[in-house]
Amino acid sequence: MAQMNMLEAILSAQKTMLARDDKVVILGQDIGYFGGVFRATEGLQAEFGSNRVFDTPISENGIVAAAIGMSLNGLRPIAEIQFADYIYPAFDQIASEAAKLRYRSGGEYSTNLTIRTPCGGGIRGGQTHSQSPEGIFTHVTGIHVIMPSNPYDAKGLLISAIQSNDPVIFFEPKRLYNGPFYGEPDKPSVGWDSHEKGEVPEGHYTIPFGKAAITRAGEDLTIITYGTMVHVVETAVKMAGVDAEIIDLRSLAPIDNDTIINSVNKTGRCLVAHEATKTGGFGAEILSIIQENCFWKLRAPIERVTGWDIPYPHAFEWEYFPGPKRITNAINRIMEA
Amino acid sequence: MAQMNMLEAILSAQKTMLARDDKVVILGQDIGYFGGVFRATEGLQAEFGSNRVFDTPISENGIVAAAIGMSLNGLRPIAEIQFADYIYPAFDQIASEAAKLRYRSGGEYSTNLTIRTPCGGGIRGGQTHSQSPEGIFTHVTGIHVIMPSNPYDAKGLLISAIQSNDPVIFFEPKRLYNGPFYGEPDKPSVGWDSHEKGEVPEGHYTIPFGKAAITRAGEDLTIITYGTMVHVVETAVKMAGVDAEIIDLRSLAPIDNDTIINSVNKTGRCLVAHEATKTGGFGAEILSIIQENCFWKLRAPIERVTGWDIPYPHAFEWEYFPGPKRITNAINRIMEA
Amino acid sequence: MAKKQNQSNIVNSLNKLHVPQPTARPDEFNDFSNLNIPNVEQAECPAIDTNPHEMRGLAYGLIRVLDDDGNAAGNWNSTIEPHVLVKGLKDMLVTRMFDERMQMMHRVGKISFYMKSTGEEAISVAHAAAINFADMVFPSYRNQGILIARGYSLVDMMCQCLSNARDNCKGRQLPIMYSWKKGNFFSISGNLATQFSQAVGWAMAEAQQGGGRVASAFVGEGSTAELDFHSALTFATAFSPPVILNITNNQWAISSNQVVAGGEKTTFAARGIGFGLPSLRVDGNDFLAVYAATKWAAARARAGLGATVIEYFTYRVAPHSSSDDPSAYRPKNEPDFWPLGDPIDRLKTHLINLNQWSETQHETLIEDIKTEMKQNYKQAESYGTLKSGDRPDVTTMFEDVYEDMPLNLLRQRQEMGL
Amino acid sequence: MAKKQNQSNIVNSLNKLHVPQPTARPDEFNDFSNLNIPNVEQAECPAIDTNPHEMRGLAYGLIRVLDDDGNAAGNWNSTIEPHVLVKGLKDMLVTRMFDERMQMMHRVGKISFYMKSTGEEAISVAHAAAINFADMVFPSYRNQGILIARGYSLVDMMCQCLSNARDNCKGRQLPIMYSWKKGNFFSISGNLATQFSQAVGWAMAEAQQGGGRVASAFVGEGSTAELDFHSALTFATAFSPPVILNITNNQWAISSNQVVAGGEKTTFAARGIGFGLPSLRVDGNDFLAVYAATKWAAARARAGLGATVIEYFTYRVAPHSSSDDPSAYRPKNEPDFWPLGDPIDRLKTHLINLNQWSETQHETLIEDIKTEMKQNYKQAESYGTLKSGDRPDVTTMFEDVYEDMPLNLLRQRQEMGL
Ligand SMILES: Cc1ncc(C[n+]2csc(CCOP(=O)(O)OP(=O)(O)O)c2C)c(N)n1
Ligand SMILES: Cc1ncc(C[n+]2csc(CCOP(=O)(O)OP(=O)(O)O)c2C)c(N)n1
Ligand SMILES: [Mg+2]
Ligand SMILES: [Mg+2]
Repeated sequence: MAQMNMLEAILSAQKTMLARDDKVVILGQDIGYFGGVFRATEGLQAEFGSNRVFDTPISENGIVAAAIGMSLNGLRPIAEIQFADYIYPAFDQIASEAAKLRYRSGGEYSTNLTIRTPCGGGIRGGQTHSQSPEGIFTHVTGIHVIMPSNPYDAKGLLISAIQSNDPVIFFEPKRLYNGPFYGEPDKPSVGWDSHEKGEVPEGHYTIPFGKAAITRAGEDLTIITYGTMVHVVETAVKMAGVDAEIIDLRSLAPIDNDTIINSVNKTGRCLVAHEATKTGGFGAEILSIIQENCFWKLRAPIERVTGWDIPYPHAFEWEYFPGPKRITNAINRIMEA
Repeated sequence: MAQMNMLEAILSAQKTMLARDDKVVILGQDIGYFGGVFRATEGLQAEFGSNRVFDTPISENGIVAAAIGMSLNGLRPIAEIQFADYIYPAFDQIASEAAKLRYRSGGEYSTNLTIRTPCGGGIRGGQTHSQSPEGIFTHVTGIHVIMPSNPYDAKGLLISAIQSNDPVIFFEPKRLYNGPFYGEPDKPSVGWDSHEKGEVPEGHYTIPFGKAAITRAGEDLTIITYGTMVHVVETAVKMAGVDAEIIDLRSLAPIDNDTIINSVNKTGRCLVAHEATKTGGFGAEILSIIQENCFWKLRAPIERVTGWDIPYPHAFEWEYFPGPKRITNAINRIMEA
Repeated sequence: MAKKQNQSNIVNSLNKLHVPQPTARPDEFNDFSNLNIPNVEQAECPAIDTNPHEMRGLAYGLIRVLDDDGNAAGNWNSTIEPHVLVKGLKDMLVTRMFDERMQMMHRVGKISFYMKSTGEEAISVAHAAAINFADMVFPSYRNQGILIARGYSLVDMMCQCLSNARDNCKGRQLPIMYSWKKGNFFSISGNLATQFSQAVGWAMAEAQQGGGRVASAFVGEGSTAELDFHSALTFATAFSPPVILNITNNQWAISSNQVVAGGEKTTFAARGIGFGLPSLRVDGNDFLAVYAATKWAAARARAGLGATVIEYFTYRVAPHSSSDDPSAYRPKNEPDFWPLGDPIDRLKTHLINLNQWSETQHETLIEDIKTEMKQNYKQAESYGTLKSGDRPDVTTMFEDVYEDMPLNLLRQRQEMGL
Repeated sequence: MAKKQNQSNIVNSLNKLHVPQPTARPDEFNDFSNLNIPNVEQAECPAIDTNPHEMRGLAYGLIRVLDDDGNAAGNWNSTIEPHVLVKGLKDMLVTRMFDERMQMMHRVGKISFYMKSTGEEAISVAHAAAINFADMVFPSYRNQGILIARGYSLVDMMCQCLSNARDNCKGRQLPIMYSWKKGNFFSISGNLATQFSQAVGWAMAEAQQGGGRVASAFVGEGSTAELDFHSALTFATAFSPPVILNITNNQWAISSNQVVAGGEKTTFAARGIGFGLPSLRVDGNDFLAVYAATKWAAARARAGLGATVIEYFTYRVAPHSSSDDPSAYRPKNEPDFWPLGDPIDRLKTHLINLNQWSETQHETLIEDIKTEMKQNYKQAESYGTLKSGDRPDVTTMFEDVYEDMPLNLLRQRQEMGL
C-alpha cells in the first residue's frame, strides 16, 4: 500500500492498465507531453510513448468519436475531457452512439470507451469550470456513470471502468484531487494522508460497479450522496450530532438499490445530497427509488439538498454550494418531522 | 373557431406570429420550400418569403447557434429540429449558451429562441425517430421546456414560446399530429375533430407557461402526465373504472407545483406517466416534488409508468410503449395499497 | 489596396438574406446545362506520394474514365480484369433490383420503411471492388451496394428489413439500418455522419497497431454540414490515419438541394483541401472512375500517406425514402436530364465495347436476378414479417443495452412478465 | 494510373500512429528557421469583388505591410491617417500594460484568474480600428485589446476581474470574461468557439434586415477544431452574411502546438478555401497588415459579398493563463526567436520613420499609462475585491436565469433566507 492523493490514484490506475494491457490508450487535450491540466496523466507519454498516450485537437466530439472508432478496432481507449463543463459537444456521440451501439447492432458492435472528466466546484472556476452534469447522463441508458469520493475508490473504480466492455463516464470531483473537502472553505485544507482511503494499493485491483459504500453506519437517518458531498455530509452529521448512515453511491448507473433500500427501511428517514442543480438532477431518481420501495417505512419526507437551480457563480461559489449548514438544517427538519 | 389538427394548429401559431411580428423568422432542415417533413411550416415560405422562412444546412448545432445569433440582432427565430432524436448535436449551444447567456452577461444579452421538435414514438420510426428527451433538458436551468397534448394548447403555448424572451424547447408529440392517440394502436385512428381541443381560434391567443391543465377532475387518485400519454391515461382510467384526476402538465419547466400538490393532497394517491425511459426521467422530478410536499397526505407509494430503460425498438414499439394496460395495472396497485 | 479589377460576383442584395436556391423547382425546367462536365482527358493522375498541395486541382475538376461512348480513356484509366467489371455490373443490377423489390414490399405494407440507391450504384459497388474485404466500411444508409458486392446474403438483408425472427439487428432498427460485422460493415446509424469521425478513430487504431487495413466512410453531401464531418477531417489531417472519406454528392438531401449544404461556392471535395488532404472529385456514375479513385486512395492509405477525401458527383434518382415524394420540390423529369448518365448502362456499354458482354447476356442476367430475388424474398418472408408476428423473441428487447443486464432492466423485464 | 513521380512525403511509419509534434520541447532549441516568411511584396491585393477562387494563394502566403525596417510597402499598403496609427500604438501599449497589471494582481491574490494577450495586441487593436464601432464583435478571451481600442473603461474591466460590486457581470463570470453591450462586444463564453457560429447568425440577421453592420468573430487556432467552427463556415458559405471570421494562430493552445489542431499539413486560412470563402493569412504582429486585411474583409461584407476568413499568424508570448507555466512544454526562450517581432516595437519604429513619433514621446506615454493604470486600479479596488466581501449583492445570484424569476428559484432564494 502507498499513500496517494486522488490524482495519484487516478494516474496509478491508468498506468497500471497501460502496463497490463497493451490495448489501452489514452487521448485528450494536453494529456500527452504535458500530462494534463490537472496532471492526471503525468509521465505516461514518456513511459508508454505517443503511440499509446497522445494529445488530440480541441474537439470533444472528435475525441469521443475517435475513441469509439479505436475501440471498434480492438483498442481500449480512455478519453479525457478537460472539464465536465466541456463534455456537451460530445453529447451526440455519447448518447446516440456509444450508448446505443450494442443495442442497435443486435450485439454485433459495442464500445468499451472510458471517459474521464473532472467535475464539480470549489476551485473558483466559475460557471464553465464547476459543473456536475452527471444527471444528464444517468438518463441515457446504455452507459455507466461513476463518481468516486476518495483515492482508493477512484483507482479501483477507474480500473473497472477501463476493463468494462460498456461505455463509462467517470466523473472526478476535482475539489477532492488533493485532499478530502469537508465543506468549510475557510478551514486549512488537509491532504489524503489524513484519510484512510488515501491508502491505495500500488498494483491492480477493482471495485465493482453498482455497489455503494456505507461510509458511516447509523440508525437515525440515511444520507445518500456521492463525490465531494460525501465528506461535506460527514461534517454536517458531526455538526448535527445525529447517528446518520451515510451512503456513498460511487456508481450512479448502475445504482445499488439494495443498499439504499435496506438502509432507509431501517432508519425511516432520508436525505439526498448532491452538488448539481436540483431540478431534474440525479437526486430526484434516488428519491424516487426510495419512495417506490420504502414508502411504508418512511417516517418523514425525504429531502434533497443540492446546488441551487442556477449556473455556478464565480463570486458566490460558497453560497451556491450545498454546504454543511444547509445539510444540518435539513437533517434537523427531517429528524423533527 | 376552426377545426384544426395539431399540425395545423402549430402551423397556425407560426403563421400568426410571422404576420404579427416581422422579427419572427423560421429556419430548419427542409422547412422552407418543402414545408417540413411533417408539413408544419407548409406554405409559410411562399407567403412570407425566403427572407423569413428558409432551409438550413443539416447541422442542428449550426441551426441553434445561428438562431441565437439572429436573436442577438433583434430577430425572434423559431428553429425546427427535424426529430427530437437529432437535437443532441445542438446540446452545447442549448445548455452552455442559450440557457446561460442572460446569466453570464449579467443580463446584458439573452436569447428569445424557440426550438420546435417532434418527439415520441408510435410511427414505427425506430430508435432514432421516437425519442422523448425532455428529461435531459429539464435538468438544464435557463430554458423552458414545453410539451402540449392537443391542438388548442399547442397553438397557445407555441405563441407564448415565440413571444417569450427566454429560450424555449417546444416538444411536439408527433403521434398526436393528426389525432389524439388513446394507446390502442390496433383501433382505427380518430382525428382531432372528435376532440373538443380540436377547436382552435384562428387568431392570436396565448397559454401561459407554468400552468397545468386538469383534463379530468377526480377524487380517487391523481395521474400526472403530459404529451401523448394524456390520452393514453384517459383510456386506462376508463378501463380501470376509477375516479382519477388527470393533470396534463403542458409546461415541464416551469412546472405548476401548486396544481400538482393540491390534487395529490386531495387524493392521497398518485401515478406519474411518461413515454421517455424511466431512470433519471422527468417523472423522477415530479415524484420528488410530490414526495417533498405531500408526504403526510400520501396513502400509497407513487408509481411511475414509463418507457423501459432501453432504446425505442422498431419491432417492439408497443411492448416498449407504456400503454393502457400497464397504467391500469399500476392504478390498481395504487388503489389497493 | 484593391488593385485588380474583376466582374462583380455580388451575391447579396441589400436588405435580404442570401438563401441558396436550386436550379429548378417542380414547375420549372432543368437540363443541367449549368454544369461544366470536363472530358475524360482533363484530370491528371498524380503519383500517390505527391504532395497534396500539388494536386488541389483534382478537387475542382472531375475524374472520369468512361467517355460518352462507353470507352475508357484518360489519365485515370487502368487495366481492370474483365471479371471484375462483369461482377460489378451484376452487383449493380442486383442492388437496383433489390431496391425495387423492397420498395414494392414497402408499398404493399410488408416493411415499414425503405431507401433506394437508384442511380448511385456504381459508387458503392465499384468502391467495394477496389478495396479489400478486410477493409472496414463505415457506411451511410445508401450503401447497400457494398453489402451486395461483398456477398452479404440477400435473405439476411431482407430479414433485417422485415424485422423478422432472423433479423440480426433483432428488430431494433429501421429497415436498411444493416450491420454486418463478419463483412467488416459497420452498423448503420440513424444519426447522420456520426460514422465519419468514428471511421477516423478506427483507422488511427489501425495505424497504431500496424494492421495494414483501411477504413472507408461514407456521408451524403447534405451531411457534410454535420459536426462529425469536421471532427473527421480534423483528426484525419492531424493523425494521417489510413482512411478514405467519401462524400456522395447526389444533389439532394431530402428536399434540400446541394446548394443548401454549401455547394454553391465550391465543390464538396474542396472541403478536404481546407485540411491539406488530397481531395478527388469523381464522376460517381462512372464505375471505372470510382474504382480508380478508390484504388488510388487505398494505396495512399496503405502506404502510410494518410487520408483522402473523395466527392462522388452523382444524382439521387430515387425519392429520399419511402416517405418522400420528390415531385413536391424538384422537376419530375429532372433525373432524366442528369448529364452523367446511368452507371449500369455506362458499364454495360463499356463491357459490350470490350466484347465482354452482350445484350442477350444482360437480359438473361436480369431474368436470373429476378428469379433469385423472388426466391430470396420467399425465403426471407418464411421467417416472418413485422406484421406476421414472427418477430425476434420479445424478451430480447431488454438485451444488449449493456454487456450484462443490470438490475433495473432485469426488474423491468420481470414487470413485463417475461 | 499514378503517372507522375514526386519525392516521398510519407508521414506514417507502419505500426505507429502519426502524432504531430512541435518543433521543440523545453530542452531543445527553436529559432523558427523552419518558417518561410515571405517579404512584403509577395501578397497580391485583389479587388474585393474578385472571385474567391482567384485568390486562393492568399491563404498560403502571408499578407505583410511593415518590412523589417518598419517601412510600409507592398500591395496591401494604403494610406492610414497618422492619428489612427498613434491611437493604435497607444491602445496596444495600454493593452499590454493592463495585462501586466492584472497579472500582478493575480499574483498577489486579488483576482482569481487572468489571461494575457502579450505579443498579440496588434490583432485586436488594429482590427478594432479598421471596423466600425457599430460592428458587432464576438470575441475570444484574448481580445481585451478590442475593448481598449473601443474605449471601454479600464475601471470597468478591472471591476469585472475583481468580481466586485461594480462588476457588470455581477460576479458570475471568471475574470476576463467581459461583456459590453453598449460597446457592441459580445459576452465572452468559457466554451470555446461557440461565438463563432453565433456571429454568423447575427450577420444573417443583419443581411436579413439590411442594417449594413458587420459581425466579427474570433477564435484561437486550437479552437478551429471545435464544432462551432464548422457550423460557422458552413452557414457563412451558404448564406453569405456580412461576417469576418478571424483565427488567431498564436502557435499554442495551452500546451498543444498548432500542429495538433491540424496546422501541420496546411494553414488555418486554408480552412476557408474548403468552403469557397476568401481566405487571408496575415502577419498578426504587423498592425498595418491586420488593419488592411480587416478593412478589405469589412468592405467585402458591407458590399454584400459575404464572409471572409482571416488567419493572423502570431505568437503567444504569455503563458496560456495564470494557471499555466509554458516552460513545462516549450523552450523558455522560444518567444525571443519569433521571427515576426513585437507588434508594438514594429509600429513604433514605423511611426518614428514617419516622423510621427519619438522615443521621448514613447517613454512619456508609457509613464502616463502607468500612472493612469495605477489610478484606475485604485478606483476599481475601491469598489471591492472578491476577497474584501464587496461583492455584488448576493440576492442577485438568483436573477437573470430567466427574464422573470420562476417559482423554484423564488423558493430557493427564500430557503437561503434572502
Ligand atoms: C443528425 C440528423 N439530422 C437530421 C436527420 C434527418 N435526415 C435523414 S436523411 C437526411 C438527408 C441527408 O442527405 P444527404 O446527406 O445528402 O444524404 P442522401 O440522403 O442524399 O443520401 C436528413 C436531414 C438525421 N437522420 N440525423
Ligand atoms: C469546449 C472547450 N473545451 C476545452 C476548453 C479548455 N480550454 C480553454 S482555452 C484552451 C486552448 C485554446 O487554444 P486556442 O484556441 O489556440 O486559443 P489561445 O488560448 O491560444 O488564444 C482550452 C483547451 C474550453 N474552454 N472549452
Ligand atoms: Mg444527398
Ligand atoms: Mg492558440
